[in-house]
Amino acid sequence: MKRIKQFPEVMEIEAYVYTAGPIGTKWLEALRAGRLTAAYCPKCGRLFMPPKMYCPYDFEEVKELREVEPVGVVETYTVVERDFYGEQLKEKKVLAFIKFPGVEGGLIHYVKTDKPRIGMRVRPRWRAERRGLVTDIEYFEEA
Amino acid sequence: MRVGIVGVGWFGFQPEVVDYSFREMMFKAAQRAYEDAGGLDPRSEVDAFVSCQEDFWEGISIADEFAPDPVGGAMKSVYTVTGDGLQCVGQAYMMIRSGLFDVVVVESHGKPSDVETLNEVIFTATDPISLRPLGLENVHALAALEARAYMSKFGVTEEHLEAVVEKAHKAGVKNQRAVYASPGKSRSATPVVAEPLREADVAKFVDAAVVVVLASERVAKRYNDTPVWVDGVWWSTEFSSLEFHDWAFPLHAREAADGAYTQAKIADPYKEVDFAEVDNRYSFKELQHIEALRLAPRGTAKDLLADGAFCPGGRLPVNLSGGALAEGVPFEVHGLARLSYAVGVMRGEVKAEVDKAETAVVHSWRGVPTATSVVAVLRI
Amino acid sequence: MTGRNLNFKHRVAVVGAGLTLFRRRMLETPQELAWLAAKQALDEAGLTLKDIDCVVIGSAPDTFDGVHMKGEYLAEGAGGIQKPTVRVYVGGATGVFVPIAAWWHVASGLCKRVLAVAEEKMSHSAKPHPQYVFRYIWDPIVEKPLNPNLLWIFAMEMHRYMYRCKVKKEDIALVAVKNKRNACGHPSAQLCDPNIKMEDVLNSEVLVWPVNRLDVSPVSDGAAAVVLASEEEARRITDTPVWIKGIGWTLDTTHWTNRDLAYPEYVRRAAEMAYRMAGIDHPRRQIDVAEPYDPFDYKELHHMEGLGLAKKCEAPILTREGVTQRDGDLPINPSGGLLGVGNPIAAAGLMKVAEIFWQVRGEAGARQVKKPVYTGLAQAWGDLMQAGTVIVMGI
Amino acid sequence: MTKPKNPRGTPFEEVAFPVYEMPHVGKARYNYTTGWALGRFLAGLKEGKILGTVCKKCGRVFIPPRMYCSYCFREVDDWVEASGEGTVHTVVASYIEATRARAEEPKIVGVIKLDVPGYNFDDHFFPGVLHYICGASDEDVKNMKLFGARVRARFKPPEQRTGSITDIECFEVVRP
Repeated sequence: MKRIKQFPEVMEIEAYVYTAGPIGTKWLEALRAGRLTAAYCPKCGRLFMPPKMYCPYDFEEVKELREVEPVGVVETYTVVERDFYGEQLKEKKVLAFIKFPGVEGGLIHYVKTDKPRIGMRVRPRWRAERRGLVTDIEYFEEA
Repeated sequence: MRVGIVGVGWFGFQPEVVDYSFREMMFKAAQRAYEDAGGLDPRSEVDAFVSCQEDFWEGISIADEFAPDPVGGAMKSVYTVTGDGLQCVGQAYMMIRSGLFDVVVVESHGKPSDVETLNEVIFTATDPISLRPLGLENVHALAALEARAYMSKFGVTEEHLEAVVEKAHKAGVKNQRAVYASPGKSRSATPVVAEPLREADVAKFVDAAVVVVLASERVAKRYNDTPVWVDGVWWSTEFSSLEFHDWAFPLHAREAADGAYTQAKIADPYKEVDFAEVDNRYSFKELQHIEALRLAPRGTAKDLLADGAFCPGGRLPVNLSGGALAEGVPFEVHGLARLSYAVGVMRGEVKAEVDKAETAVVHSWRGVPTATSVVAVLRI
Repeated sequence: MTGRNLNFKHRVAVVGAGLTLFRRRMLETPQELAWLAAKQALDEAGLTLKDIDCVVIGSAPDTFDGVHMKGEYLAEGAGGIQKPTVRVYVGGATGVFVPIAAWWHVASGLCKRVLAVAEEKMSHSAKPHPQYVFRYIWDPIVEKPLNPNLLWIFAMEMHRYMYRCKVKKEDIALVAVKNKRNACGHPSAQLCDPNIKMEDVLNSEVLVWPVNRLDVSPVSDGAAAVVLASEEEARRITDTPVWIKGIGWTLDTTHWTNRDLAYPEYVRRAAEMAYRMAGIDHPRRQIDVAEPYDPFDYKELHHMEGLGLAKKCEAPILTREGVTQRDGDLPINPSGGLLGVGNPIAAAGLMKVAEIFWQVRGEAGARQVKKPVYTGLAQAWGDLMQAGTVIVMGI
Repeated sequence: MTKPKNPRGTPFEEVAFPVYEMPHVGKARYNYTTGWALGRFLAGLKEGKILGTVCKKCGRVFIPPRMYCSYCFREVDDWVEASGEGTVHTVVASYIEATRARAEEPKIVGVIKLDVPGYNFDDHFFPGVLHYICGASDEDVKNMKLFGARVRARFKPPEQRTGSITDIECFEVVRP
């Protein structure tokens, strides 16, 4: 019996335009200005990053960002050698979760280093041209 | 009111099911499940149907449109849960316990082989503002971050991962569904994907469909002489953003397990559970989940595993099926795959090396970038 | 059916509701929209997140927000972290399904206080247009290659209904007029128009004949939330709980090109299930106010007939006679519905449930219907002319 | 008091602040397995045939075909071939594209209830497909003349067919 077994298709649109919310937008604007900030919850007093207009811990409204010293600590990392489909990457990449002292949460970002290790202190390497994205930080490097 | 599993059916568990569409796979799994439930007629004897699926897995928007017909649910009460199949079992459990429903069918299907851009699709589940712009080439890297955090905190080494991989492939040989089982596979011979994970640490994907029939205690015996009782099922989402979750320990699995144990009145799982089927889509996850399910104190699963406690024939066999490492990950079917295997062992249909198979715990995790687990306690 | 036991151990009540604004584009992230609604519902019930045992989320396709596994993503804003959280889904019918699923969370005895949240952010899928996303709801093999627009299927159903029931576009446009006027009493409304006339609808851009632009609800961002509680808890929380009396839902066959579209059989079956549970045998007499789903104006008529609130082909007549106005004998969509308040898919359905909650409590203010309300109904529709979800609430 | 009290949200018209714009082209590609039923259906279209399946228990004919009867929950028994002619069940005139852009010319689309020799169908359940209707104008849609019109499938030339529903160019009105 003859059959057409496969039928290729896509589920895509041209582009998504994601907004960051009232607090997130300010956070992105601060990144564009080369500053790292975290949201401040007036109820529990916690600072947290990435910020939202509510505190994920006690559900209160957040209206304020506070500047954070841009020196973080690598809490965990991985050296990515292959892509998802098994192809070797042109260049190994170090992906890390970076915490900032006194701040809940942190950032998942790339670190440029040959010797990644847990506890390593890192600081952002800012791009010269910034657009208000988390990638305005090109990568983190040893502090 | 107790809730019993009275029928189980599966289809696929092949890297690529070429001849049947996902709807036809659903139909075949449903046929087998209804036959298993004493020839139950879905058109007249089922009160509701629950399907576990996600749109981007299907490549169809509002994919629940396609749920009713293949399982016999057209013009009946059918709905979709965007979660792991075990979450659907949790919904069915609640529905039956409410008293409004007597027979509820749970379905899940996954056809990863139809998705050409799996990495991009999975990556679309991450936060659009804080993570998406980084454009990860390999979403497994997120699991690798968890692996490193866990391993460094609890002194787990790559040898321990090797032991998990070896156990899974050895156990999988006896599981007819475990297409990826290859005993003698050497973990260290496989390439590094994202340190510390090697290719052998990461489960592959597989096409499959599983259908499970659940019934209230009142009617269960009509369909099956030996229902397997769901005595507890609970789930938990730890966080939406990975940044806030515990990188070193799956608290979601712990919370889900504690909820399920409370319902099932299990005080000491290590003593009271006879065997377990847990998520091991990454080798280190098996160790984590054993601990989260309180089958070993934190940080000790690696040692107990080395002593053979969790091996087939051991003190508390974990993943007699080989788990996802041997069977593959069929998207949201994963939890039902774990459950259906456990049911087979408990009914004695699957010959497995286990002393006693009266109480089992099954667990599933939804994979990166989620922090959601479901745990069910089964008794026969 | 194997016989239903209708004597529940646990009665379930709605004790609080919250809404965001409904607007074309909003700055808040989907999580934040969910939070705005959830927080308001909690505040109204006088509860905090710590009081909540379980969370049920509803959201229609992931392709709008552009987030895969949207339930996982929304959990945080919906108050669902470190808790059992589940996202349920029946396309457009999701909004009314969220409290249905939340009902058994409570009725099972496993959760005492449940937060039910629905959210949709259609503006994320901005390029080329949110409507484009609906291309992916069609059968990928036998329909999508024809490059369909979502409106086709509605237009086909509407036209078939007009043909079978001999209804004119003028009669149908009256629904849009009523709902857009009603919306002026709704603080969240996106499309209130106190002066709109039937001619405005008929003269608006023809999109897919017989559908004009003003026959259709808008593209919206928004969220809604309700808090459900067990009887014991509900009485502790409020003096005026609104009880969930009946739930029902049905999903018809996927293959919509194989059946007549003139009558929504799936809504009739869903209503039957809910009515049986609520002990309703004469809906036209026993339902005081209803919020049937109105993404298109004809859909309100269609659904009234499916719900047994009008006989087949009778709904346009009732509308013309003013029976469905806020001061009429059977007020329909006093909120302003999707046509007036807006249509952030799942959130719009839950908005209807919130409206019935406020109507029953007498808190709808400017929108309060004239007749006393003891029992109300909300209904949503979804998928390929397939899904009907019905909830009956009352004192 | 009118509930909801003070509903919130921050509407905007133009993007005048940082957003993340993610191109989504090529990000979600699929290769659907057509399966037993639709696989043969598509192969049939390539040969200029419209195939369906039939359940002998209830007598229903399924076009587009499936391997199971949705109503009896059993495998279908046999294949049938539609004649290629049918009746317009419902029809509309589309002035917009899938992208919401204005179409250059109105497209007439509808559901066609297909004839299958040896079977009769009522309006409640019938073999039917969604497709373009040609040889008619939007005026014919507006005055409802097309309801019940007889149409016939116009296939593309064999060499242009690919095994897709678009192997049928449209259904042509043969008798209004």
